[in-house]
Amino acid sequence: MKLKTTLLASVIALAPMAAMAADLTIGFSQIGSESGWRAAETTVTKQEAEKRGIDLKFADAQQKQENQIKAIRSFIAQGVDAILIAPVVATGWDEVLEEAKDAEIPVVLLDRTVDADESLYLTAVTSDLVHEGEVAGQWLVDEMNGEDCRIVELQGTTGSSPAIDRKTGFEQGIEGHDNLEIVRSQTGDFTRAQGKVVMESFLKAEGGENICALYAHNDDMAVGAIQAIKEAGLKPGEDIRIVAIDAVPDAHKAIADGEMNATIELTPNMAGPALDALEAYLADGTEPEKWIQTESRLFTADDDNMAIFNEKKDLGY
Amino acid sequence: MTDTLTPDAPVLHARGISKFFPGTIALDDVELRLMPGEVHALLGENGAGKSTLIKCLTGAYRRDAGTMLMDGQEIHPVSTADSQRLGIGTVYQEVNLLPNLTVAENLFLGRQPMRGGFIARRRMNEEARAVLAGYGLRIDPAEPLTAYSVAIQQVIAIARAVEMSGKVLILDEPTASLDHDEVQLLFDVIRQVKARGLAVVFITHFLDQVFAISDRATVLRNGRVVGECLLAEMTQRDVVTMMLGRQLEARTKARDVGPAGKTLVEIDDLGKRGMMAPFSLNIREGEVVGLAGLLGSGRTETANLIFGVEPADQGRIALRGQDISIKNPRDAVAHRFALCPEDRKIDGIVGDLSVRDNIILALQARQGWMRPIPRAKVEEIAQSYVRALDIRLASLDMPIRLLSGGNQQKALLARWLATNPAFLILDEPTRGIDVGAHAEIIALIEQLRADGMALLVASSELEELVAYSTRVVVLRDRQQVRELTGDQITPDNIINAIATEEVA
Amino acid sequence: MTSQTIGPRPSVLRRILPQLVILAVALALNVAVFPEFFQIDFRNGRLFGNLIDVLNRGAPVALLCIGMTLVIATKGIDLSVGAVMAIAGAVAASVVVDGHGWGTALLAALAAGGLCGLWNGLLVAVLRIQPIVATLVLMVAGRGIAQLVTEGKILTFDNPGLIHLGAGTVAGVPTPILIWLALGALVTFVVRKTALGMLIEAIGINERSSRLAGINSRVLLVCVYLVSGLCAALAGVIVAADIKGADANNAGLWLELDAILAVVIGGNSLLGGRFSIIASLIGALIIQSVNSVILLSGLPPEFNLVIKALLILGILVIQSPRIGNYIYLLKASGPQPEPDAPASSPTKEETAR
Amino acid sequence: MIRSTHLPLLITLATFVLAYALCASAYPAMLSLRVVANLLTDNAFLGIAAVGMTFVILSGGIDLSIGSVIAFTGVFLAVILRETSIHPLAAFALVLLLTTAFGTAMGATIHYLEMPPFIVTLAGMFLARGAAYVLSTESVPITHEFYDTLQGLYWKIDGARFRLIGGLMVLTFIVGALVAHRTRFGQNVYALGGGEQAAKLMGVPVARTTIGIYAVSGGLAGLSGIVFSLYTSAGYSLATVGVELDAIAAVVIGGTLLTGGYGFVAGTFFGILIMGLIQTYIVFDGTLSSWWTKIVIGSLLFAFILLQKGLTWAAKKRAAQARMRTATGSAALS
Repeated sequence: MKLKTTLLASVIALAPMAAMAADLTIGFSQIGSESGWRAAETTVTKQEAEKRGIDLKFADAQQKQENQIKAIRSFIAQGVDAILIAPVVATGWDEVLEEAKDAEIPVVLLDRTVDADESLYLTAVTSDLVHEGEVAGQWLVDEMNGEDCRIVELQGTTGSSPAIDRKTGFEQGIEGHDNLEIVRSQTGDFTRAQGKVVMESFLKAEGGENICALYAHNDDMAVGAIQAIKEAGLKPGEDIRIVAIDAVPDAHKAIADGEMNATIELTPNMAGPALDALEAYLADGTEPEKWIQTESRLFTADDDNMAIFNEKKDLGY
Repeated sequence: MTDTLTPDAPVLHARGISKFFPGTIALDDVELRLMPGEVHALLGENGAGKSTLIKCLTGAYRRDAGTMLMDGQEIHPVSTADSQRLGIGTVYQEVNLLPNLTVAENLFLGRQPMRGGFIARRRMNEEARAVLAGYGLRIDPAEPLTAYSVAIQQVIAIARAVEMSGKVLILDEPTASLDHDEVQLLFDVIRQVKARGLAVVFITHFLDQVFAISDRATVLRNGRVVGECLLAEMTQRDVVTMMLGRQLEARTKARDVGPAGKTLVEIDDLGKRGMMAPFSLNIREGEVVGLAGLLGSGRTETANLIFGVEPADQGRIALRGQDISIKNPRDAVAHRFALCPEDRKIDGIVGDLSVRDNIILALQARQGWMRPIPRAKVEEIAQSYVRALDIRLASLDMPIRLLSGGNQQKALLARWLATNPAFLILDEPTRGIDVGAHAEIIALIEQLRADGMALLVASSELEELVAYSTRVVVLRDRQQVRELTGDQITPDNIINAIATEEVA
Repeated sequence: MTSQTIGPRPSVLRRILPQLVILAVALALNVAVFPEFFQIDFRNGRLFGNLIDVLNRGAPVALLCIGMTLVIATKGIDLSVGAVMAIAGAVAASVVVDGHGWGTALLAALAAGGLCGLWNGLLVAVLRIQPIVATLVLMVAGRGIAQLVTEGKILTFDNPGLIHLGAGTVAGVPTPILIWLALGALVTFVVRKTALGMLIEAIGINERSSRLAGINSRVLLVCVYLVSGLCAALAGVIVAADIKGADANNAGLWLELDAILAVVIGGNSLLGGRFSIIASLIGALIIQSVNSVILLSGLPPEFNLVIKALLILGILVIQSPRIGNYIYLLKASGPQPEPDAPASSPTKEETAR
Repeated sequence: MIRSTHLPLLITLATFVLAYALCASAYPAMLSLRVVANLLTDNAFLGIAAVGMTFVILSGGIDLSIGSVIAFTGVFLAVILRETSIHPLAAFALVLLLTTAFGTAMGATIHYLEMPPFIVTLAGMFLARGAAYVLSTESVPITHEFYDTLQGLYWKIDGARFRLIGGLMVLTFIVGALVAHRTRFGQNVYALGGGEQAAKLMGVPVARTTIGIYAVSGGLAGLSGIVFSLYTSAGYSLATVGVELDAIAAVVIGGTLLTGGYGFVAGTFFGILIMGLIQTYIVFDGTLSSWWTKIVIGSLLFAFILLQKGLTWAAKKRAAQARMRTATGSAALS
């Protein structure tokens, strides 16, 4: 009898562990695969889940919020243990998060946060998009050191939150420095091709020699722009300084080649901290911080970019 | 042929109607008087201005001069809908009704019985049934229109026009695609409409039909009225003379068949399940084989099977003793077969292409795209056929859809003659074309035969078949029932063959 | 009207005049916002200038609209070209990444594009599925296939031969310009010097009649979709080569709409029939000039779409058959009648019998 | 009596039932009421827009602008509710007026300038999206208590919530079906799809009907935008990109021919449900990568088209045989 109770007790005690080891099912609603960084985030998330023995249900939303909402509702109907969302946009999550809460399924936000009551989600693992822009601006302020500089800006997709926040952040970063001026700003849709096309038009509209720096909202556009600058017979990284955000492998390579000056890392490993927090929460109810901020590290020519490139290149960027 | 006493007041009186197109005068001071309770034939060759006049009456065109009085009131219809409201209903040869709607929906489109803001469908169906019963049709009006034959569709169109308008009914070649019995069905309906006191305008190329049903006629030539007459006082010859302005030479019944040539095409048990029972047919060079039968008896199906439009699933075809395989029209063309199809608009012309391109199309298709026919050669071919067949056009560059029906038909004949065919199949070659072109095409058939070509001609006009056929094959229920040769070929015999039950 | 093999050739110039005028206006707008628009330098071994950019950046749409013109002439439409571009780019990139030469990569990409075209053609010609639905399938699935090839990454490469196709120059002229000019000329030549053009038009106007006249409409239909696929593949290779990487998710995104627009601006009817590749190519340049105005104007990007929509609407309204008829009527008040209404004019009912 | 004309509708219905049965056999949880409620709620905006698209396609046209109009509506509502103090109901009325006018303008352009709908609505698509950008590029949250009230209206059983917007969609479908089959306007739409020339000759007011159709489509896109704003409590100019293609796909899967004239509003309803089912299944499965998702959706679309093609072909063949029987019958009669 006693043995039996002990056994039972130990089984109960072990249950969360067992659940974690084998039976934990987590739904992950990813935005899509619109950029290399996004693909890397998906890869890393899957790796992290596999590492922990979690059954990850992956749903790709093809860049549509409605598909994400549908996916979350389906996760709830399916009865998963927790949900990860990389929200495509900040607004519009209250209703569905409430349903998740009703069903007692914890939700963790990845890489972007939402405009909803904090009680509706467990935690958000994100970088600070505005901060990233600020770091870029700050870098340029230091680099120019009071010299006059006409800047061109390649924005992300019009209306997307990284485009808006990184623009705001950069403007904050260079605020108060009258030597720095953004002379042209146009969307490059976060893509290499558009980045190159728009840079071409900047070079002609302003004259390549009149542009001193380029700020791109992501590395892909910067990589495209580098080619445009080269084709115009200028030296990227020297004639025109280039700073961008994301720190994808190709950006490290460009910095190593001296064609780019700086990039700010947005780590694709949002899932690691998120899953850690979730496991802790499911195991014994440990409430994590509401915001787990990832580091926005600045990389310049001073770093060993080739090494970082080799390290990152297989992550699915 | 009832006698008509001209009543005192026309229901519709159009006076001094003129219509100009850039460069041409389509109608010049035309007068048309329609009396209640009469069938009024509007006659004239293609291009005489019949269609233009009708379009002016129905508001499709704005007249450039003249007045229209409806019951003494001047009217100015600006659209077909408008003229319908004023009391002028029209039934065209084609595009009358909507194939995707039911019979009742077609009948009541735009004036459906309503209840509480919604269409009362059941009542609509009941009313449709009642209306159609009044025309002798007992059909389910909730079925799609396409469930019924063309003749029945035509009656439905007439019923719609009469119910909607109620004063004038214009029938623009309503019988063009009907066979003999269906025409009779239609005539019964026209007589009922007439009895209701409507004025019926009847346009057709079949003079027999004109005399069978019409009381009076207005004849147009070159946009002018050449005469208005009581048909009871006229002969067909008089009318044709008025229309053409010259005496049409009597059709010769050349029954002296030349020496029959060698057998060109042998068809053995060719057939397709669900479409046509297997049939056999031999055709020699210098021979015209006529295909007779009612609509739906398998005339067109026979032509389509031989030409590979529908691949046969049994039987064989041999050309000059050699078995050939025809799986599609391309194979047929490669063996120098040619087919002038029944439905010119759908199967024949390529509307937006120029007349020149239309004439050269089949020859070019046979040559393949790699070997374009040199420009000069094309011009020469097109010109020569335009001359030989007397195709009337402003320019070879004009899109063929702008030509009249008869000229389109001749251009299609030119298309096939340009390929120098050994075996020419003509499916209803004279349907819907005017008297002059009609005679020319019959003469052409005679001449092609004399030149040693083998022809297979399907037609619903028995007189015509009798005129040019050296043999006539009679079809019924998608089977061959009789073959008539030599002196056996008379309209009576053909009708007898169609009417008798047993299969030969 | 359209130039033709057969019959005396009514002036090609007259057919494309409206497009040329619109192009001139669009270029003038560019000059208005950026006076040095026409300035061309020779810099860094290549021609350098805004006009060159318009020609160069117009290359993908120009290539797409060569095939699209033929497809539309047969009364079809090809919504899949953008996705096919992505597939072709991905295939080319993965082949060079695997260490093969650029020639192999180009051939592989063309083969992939051809296969896609063949698939569309078979659906349309053999299974008789409406073109817009048939090509929707590949439009939806194609980008997925492209990502399958690249495994979701931007597949970068540094094969100079391949890069040359997108970013290189020949005698100072960017290669893409030469490619689309050459292909445009080649296809126009083939279509007009053989009977192909007429046969395609015949199919587009009345397929049944054409088939009965002995035209192998099935094979021709498959062929035009095949050509469209090949053109899309070439465009895809150029776009990938231009950025030295295959971006499966973004390459050619929504370009099918631009290509269709270019064909329509070129005065070709979506209802099939008479066509002019030259006019479509000018249409592509018009679109690129509009894009260039937007970029050069320096207005905030929020206004891009509104400006583009308004400019395009203006162009289309000017070209509308109704307005065209109106202008024609004004002109035709003289005694010289010409049966030369636009081929697209659907006013069949109103033409005298 | 089941008429041959209803066959496509029955096929769609049968496909839906079959597909649901297959999904449920793989994942029994798909039978839960939650999934049913989700299907209604999550597809509400798409369904409403698809009703408009059905009318457009029935008439032989196409409307590419609806996705953009939905986004514009959302942004417009969000901005106007943020900037002014007008009541949401008034804002709804205003935006419906605007989008209906927009549709009317497109319809008028299509009719009077004789321009192809594909191109006119493509320009409309750019214009509406552009207008949304001009209003606001950022996603604007809507925080009005009336919105909370509306969102609070649901019927909850077993954790499943049947929300107002799902009901609104069903209502729209019912009204749409009534309008299509039981009003003169609806009949005129079918008539246009059957053949514009014939319709014109039969006195169908082509101008009024064409313009009306696009007005309805614009208005329903506006309604769909309102529903979408309720669904997400926000207006976002990048929302609902490509929804027009989803709507077209739903209409096609629902058995309506893109050439016009044949189809049912009710068919579109099942088209929407089938598409929703596919998505739910993919999420339940949860192993497909981003690219495989696209490929699977494309393949399923293809499978549906093939199925429909096959059934239509079989039905046609049967009809041809029937016709042959009646033809020979009438010949015998005469």
